[in-house]
Amino acid sequence: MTTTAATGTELSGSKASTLGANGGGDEPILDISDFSVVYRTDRGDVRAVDGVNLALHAGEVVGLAGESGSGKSTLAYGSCRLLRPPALITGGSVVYRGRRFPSGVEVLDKRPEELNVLRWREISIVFQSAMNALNPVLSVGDQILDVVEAHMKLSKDEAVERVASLLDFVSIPRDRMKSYPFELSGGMRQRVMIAMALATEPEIVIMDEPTTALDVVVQRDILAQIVELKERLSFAVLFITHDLSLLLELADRVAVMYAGKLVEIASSEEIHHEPAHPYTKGLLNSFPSLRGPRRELAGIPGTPPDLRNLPPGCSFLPRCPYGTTACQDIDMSLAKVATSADPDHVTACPFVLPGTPVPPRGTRSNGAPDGLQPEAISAQ
Amino acid sequence: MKAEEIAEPVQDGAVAIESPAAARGPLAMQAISLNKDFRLHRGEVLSAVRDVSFNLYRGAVVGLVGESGSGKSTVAKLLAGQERLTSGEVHLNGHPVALTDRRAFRQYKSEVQLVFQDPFSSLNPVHTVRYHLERPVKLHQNKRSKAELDPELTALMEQVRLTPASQFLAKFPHELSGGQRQRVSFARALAAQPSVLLADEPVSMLDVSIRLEMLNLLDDLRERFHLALLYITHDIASARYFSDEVLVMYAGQIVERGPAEELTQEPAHPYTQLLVASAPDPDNIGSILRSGGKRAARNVESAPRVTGACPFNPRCPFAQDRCRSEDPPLMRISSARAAACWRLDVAAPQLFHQSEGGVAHEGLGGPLV
Amino acid sequence: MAALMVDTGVTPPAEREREKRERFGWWRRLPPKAKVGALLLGFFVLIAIIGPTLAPYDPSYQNPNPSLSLNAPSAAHLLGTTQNGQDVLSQLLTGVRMTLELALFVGVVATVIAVIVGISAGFLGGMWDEVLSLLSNVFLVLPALPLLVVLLGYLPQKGETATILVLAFLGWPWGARVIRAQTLALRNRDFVAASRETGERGWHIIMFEIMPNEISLIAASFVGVVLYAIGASVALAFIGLADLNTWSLGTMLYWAQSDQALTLGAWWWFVPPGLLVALIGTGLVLLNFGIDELGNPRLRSGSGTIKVGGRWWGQTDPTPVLGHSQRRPSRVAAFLHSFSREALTERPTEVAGPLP
Amino acid sequence: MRFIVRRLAFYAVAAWVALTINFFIPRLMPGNAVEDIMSKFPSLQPSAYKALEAMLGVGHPGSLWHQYVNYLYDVIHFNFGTDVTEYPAKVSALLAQTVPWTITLVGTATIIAFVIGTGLGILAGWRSGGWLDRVLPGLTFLQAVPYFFLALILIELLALRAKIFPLGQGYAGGDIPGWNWQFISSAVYHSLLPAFTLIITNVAGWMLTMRNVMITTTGEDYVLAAQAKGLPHKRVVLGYAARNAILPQLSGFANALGFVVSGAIVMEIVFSYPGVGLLLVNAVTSNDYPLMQAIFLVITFAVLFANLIVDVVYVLIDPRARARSA
Repeated sequence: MTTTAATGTELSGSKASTLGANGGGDEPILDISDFSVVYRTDRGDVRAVDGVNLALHAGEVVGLAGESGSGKSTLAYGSCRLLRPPALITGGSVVYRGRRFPSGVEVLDKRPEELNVLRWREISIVFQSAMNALNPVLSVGDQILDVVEAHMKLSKDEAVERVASLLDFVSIPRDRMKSYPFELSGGMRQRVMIAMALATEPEIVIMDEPTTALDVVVQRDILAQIVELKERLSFAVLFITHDLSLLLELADRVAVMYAGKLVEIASSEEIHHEPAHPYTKGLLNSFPSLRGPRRELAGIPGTPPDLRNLPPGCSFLPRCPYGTTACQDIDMSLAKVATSADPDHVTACPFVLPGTPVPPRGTRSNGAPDGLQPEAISAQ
Repeated sequence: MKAEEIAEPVQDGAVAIESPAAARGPLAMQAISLNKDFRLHRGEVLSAVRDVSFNLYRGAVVGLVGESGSGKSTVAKLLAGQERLTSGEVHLNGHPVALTDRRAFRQYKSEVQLVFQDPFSSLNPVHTVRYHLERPVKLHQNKRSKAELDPELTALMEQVRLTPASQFLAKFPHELSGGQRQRVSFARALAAQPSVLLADEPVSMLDVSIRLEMLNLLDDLRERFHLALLYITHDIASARYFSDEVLVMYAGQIVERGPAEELTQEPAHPYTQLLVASAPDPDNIGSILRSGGKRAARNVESAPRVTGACPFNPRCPFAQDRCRSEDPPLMRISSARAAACWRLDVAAPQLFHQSEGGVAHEGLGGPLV
Repeated sequence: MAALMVDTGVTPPAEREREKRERFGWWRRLPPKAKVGALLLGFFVLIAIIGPTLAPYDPSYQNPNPSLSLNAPSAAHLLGTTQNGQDVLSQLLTGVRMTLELALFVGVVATVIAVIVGISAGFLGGMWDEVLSLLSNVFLVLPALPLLVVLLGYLPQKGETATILVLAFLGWPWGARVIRAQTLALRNRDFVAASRETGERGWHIIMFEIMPNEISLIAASFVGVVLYAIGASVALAFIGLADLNTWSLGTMLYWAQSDQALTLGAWWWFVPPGLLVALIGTGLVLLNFGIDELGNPRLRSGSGTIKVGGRWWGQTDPTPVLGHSQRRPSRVAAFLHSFSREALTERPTEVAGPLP
Repeated sequence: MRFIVRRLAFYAVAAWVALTINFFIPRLMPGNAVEDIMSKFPSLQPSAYKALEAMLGVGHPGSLWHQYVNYLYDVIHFNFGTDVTEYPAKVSALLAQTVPWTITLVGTATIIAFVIGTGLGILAGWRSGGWLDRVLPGLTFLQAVPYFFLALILIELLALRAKIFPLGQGYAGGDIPGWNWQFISSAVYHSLLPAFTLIITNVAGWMLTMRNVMITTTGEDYVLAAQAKGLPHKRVVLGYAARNAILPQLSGFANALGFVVSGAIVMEIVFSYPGVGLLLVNAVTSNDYPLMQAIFLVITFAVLFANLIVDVVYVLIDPRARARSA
């Protein structure tokens, strides 16, 4: 395609309109179903992701929240088949339906060299630590150029021009193209990662805690930039973070993960006002707020379970303030929350309905489970 | 009205400002005009800490908030005696501290203990939990025999709620979760039976879900042992939750200080305002992030430090010529609050249109966002 | 040797296996390379200890009977005889002790110097570090063997002690360098600052906080020095710079070469000592790799692989999927695939997106 | 530039240390080296006694400091004195005859071994667990074989028995050294077996270290990122993994140069190769102290110079070192 001589190649803003035709359609752009990943170790399989169903629609921001070890990164990287041994995908399906693949591609069937067609061209990633994800001995311009040359048919000049305009896009001066990662500040490096992620105008961008390592002010700035770019280029975002409060501001929908399973999916408003799962409630209670009255908060006592050796029934039971013996028999499948305003609000906890107050703090001493508290349920 | 007219410069921050923490208990530690310069490779000097003064009181928490590189960890190391002061003084229980020899240092350590940020690196991987606790008990409580040690170790473990103690004492650090390790660090600090505890980002490396539990534990310990606690953090919301007084650091200086609630609800210094506006807020659904992300083009990359200017001026929306030529001192806003800014009258006008003590309650995010 | 490199990191062991594992825990946890190396070395150390008593003859005894000169291996002389009718096997059994003894002494002396220099440079820092690092770096770039040759060339008596001292004098810098680097890294770890918080003294921190974390590094540098000492002492003896009246593997090679053993076809005289040096060296190299692998399990052969669907998937392959047989196509198949309709539709055909 | 200056200063210090050691060795060693030489070489005129004393500094008038300064002055002017064995040949002339042989052979073989070893190491590390990786432990044997031992066996098999290669020497007996085809081809032919032995004993070491660095580098996030970017395989391996892994390998190369040269000395004895190694050993066996010391210095300076070149290459490859050196 030819471009105007004056501006060279530029990023498009028109994809939004092409998407408009099917943007509201029901078919998700990424459909993860029944997806499971284990890590094979000497001491048995670690079931890092267990039977997860998650759909991402075009132009949507889905937040994936959970503590470290909950499997959120494994889910995201696994769906691109970027996990390394001893990781093994034990089942499920990941179907990608993008602009160029309207009939859908099964990622798990792809041979190694076929995956390169999907990688970055369709799904790109912003890594957690830009310092580690950028090659220390290549200039940042060359690293973006690598992507452009691998996936797009452009002349050398056009490709370089595109890299420059990408840097413009994330407000980095063009002459920084020749800089090496160690010469940039943390915020700038993360912007370079974002520019690189957008270089081929992918339809999905996975963001793996892109701002966790940054100071709050810079973090805010970069998040705002991401949102702004998303509005212009309308890609879908899978945003992974342990910071639920951030997701509530940023995401359209939030999926909460615990011990390899999704325990709740709902719109941000719904998660914020009517969280259904005790774990989600606990997470929401883990953030002191700057606004509103100062209140006593408890967090979630205890530690996540050993993924090699999960308790029967609900894996959150040992830490759950509402748990009953009946929880040992549930299978943690997601079910609709009937009382919710969001028709797509699902949760893995069948016993707790939205609106249950969190029990007062102080009854528990340490991380060890205090035993079950059936009265919490009966109070409901 | 100029800022100086409404807010008088504070000559000696430690004395002239009433700390809200003073109500909790007697004065334990005074930091007086701490300065720390680091000599860089090419003969340049980095002023990591500049003229920092504050007091710690028994039973009270002072929160020290700042971004990475603001010098807040250096303050902790200076107070702990891990770094040498370039100038300034530290007073403990009214007496100036002089760490002249080994003995003086060890004696100081039984009064002042520092808890480190990273529980994965602050415990020696080759030693058991027992070793980590035994050493301070032996050195500071002079208990040597097993009969004396064991009850003490068990008591320590119970104080940080690692039970059954015998089971945890035999473990190596790699067998513990991050939260459990940090509990061991707390226990090790307590074993010296200190009166002052300096906690350098004690929860930032832990999972969100257990951070509050750890902060609550720290709070319990403060109450039980009547500790003077310095809580260093980059998270201003947790400082509000946890401390009596909050100090905000920027580029090695304290730019604002005041009672935690007042300071976070009505920040005076433009930097504090920026910090408060940037903190994630779940109540803020439909914030700038969701409404298309209108981004204020701010220069967030740190500009080179110019001496004799307000360090924040390159990023400040209120900066004037004076801010670029003269470094503002801490100026009193009310009896317990002070900020270092020439433009307070513009940055936080409502603070001065009210009678002293009365605090306006409309949010402040406006001018920056 | 390759057969021993069976991957242990993949199959989950049975319960009985686990019990055995606990009983011989430390040995089972060793990487296979370290096991082979340790076994090899153990064998030679045993020979060094009991070898001389097993020797059937006096290694120096020159049988005056000319028919016993350069005999091929036989029942009486299992490894044949030298030109002077000496028993090769007896010489070997004696020589292993001498060679290992010398290397051991060099290893101990050089490692002690390396530890002292490395830890003081890393821990004390400042001027100390500057001077000590400079010293070890200078000794590192000086070519050791020529200097050894010159030094020993001046010595009128080229005995064992002289060789040990000269070898140790030049053998410590490498170890000092890595120990210094490790000490520097450890010194900046919080646990060192934390023990200072506890009020520990400097020497206590060095001995009980830093040193225990460097055990594997110190072991590795000891093994490295021993390897260097064996190689250098054998080479020096081969040149003639040793006490040629004693029996070590090096002097055996010297006499075999100077009496033209190979040209005379007496392979039994020349090959065994060289082979033993190579085997001892192999043992040491394997042991060192084993130590490396203990510290960094990813270095184990095949540690980054997983077998799925009859194929090994490596670090850089896409994550395998159970039940899907995604065989890597041959080069030809990949070439043909690039012309298929599927491949053509998947090709990136678009250039940069349209202008807004 | 700062980096290069620092390194230059370091090599100057190293050279000075070598010179000083060289100066003090004859003074610290037991016995009178001059008497020793005089008694061994009856052909020496009594006038040579003074020259020897001057060179070795034994019994020389003047303070130690004075001798030291004179010694440094001589060395800087390439005046290594007179040789004893081939009296009155100049030591520097003998060095000029032998040094080119050694540098050509050892230099070429070392570089070839490094390149092949590093290349194989890249493959073994990238495909960790592949067949190349599995034969690796066997290669440690090659690394541990004494160089001269392997060389002698190869001479026996390939030169004496199979007669594929010449027995030794730098060139055929009848050739006259010069820039003509016959001589050059003869020299190359004679260097094949020594070079081959040097290469196979060194390749395994480079391969093993490169493999380990490569495995560590492959685990880095930027390599994963390169794969996620869907880059061609070749680009990921060479541009991202190997490009970074080569840096520690190069530092290792610099550190090992001294050892490589040491191995080459023994090699020259076995092959009767007309280089400095053979000259050194001959000097030692004939107690030719001045020559011994001069050779040690020459070898040391060659190693230091090679180190400097490796440093420059490192700076060219690593932008961080470049920034530090700016």
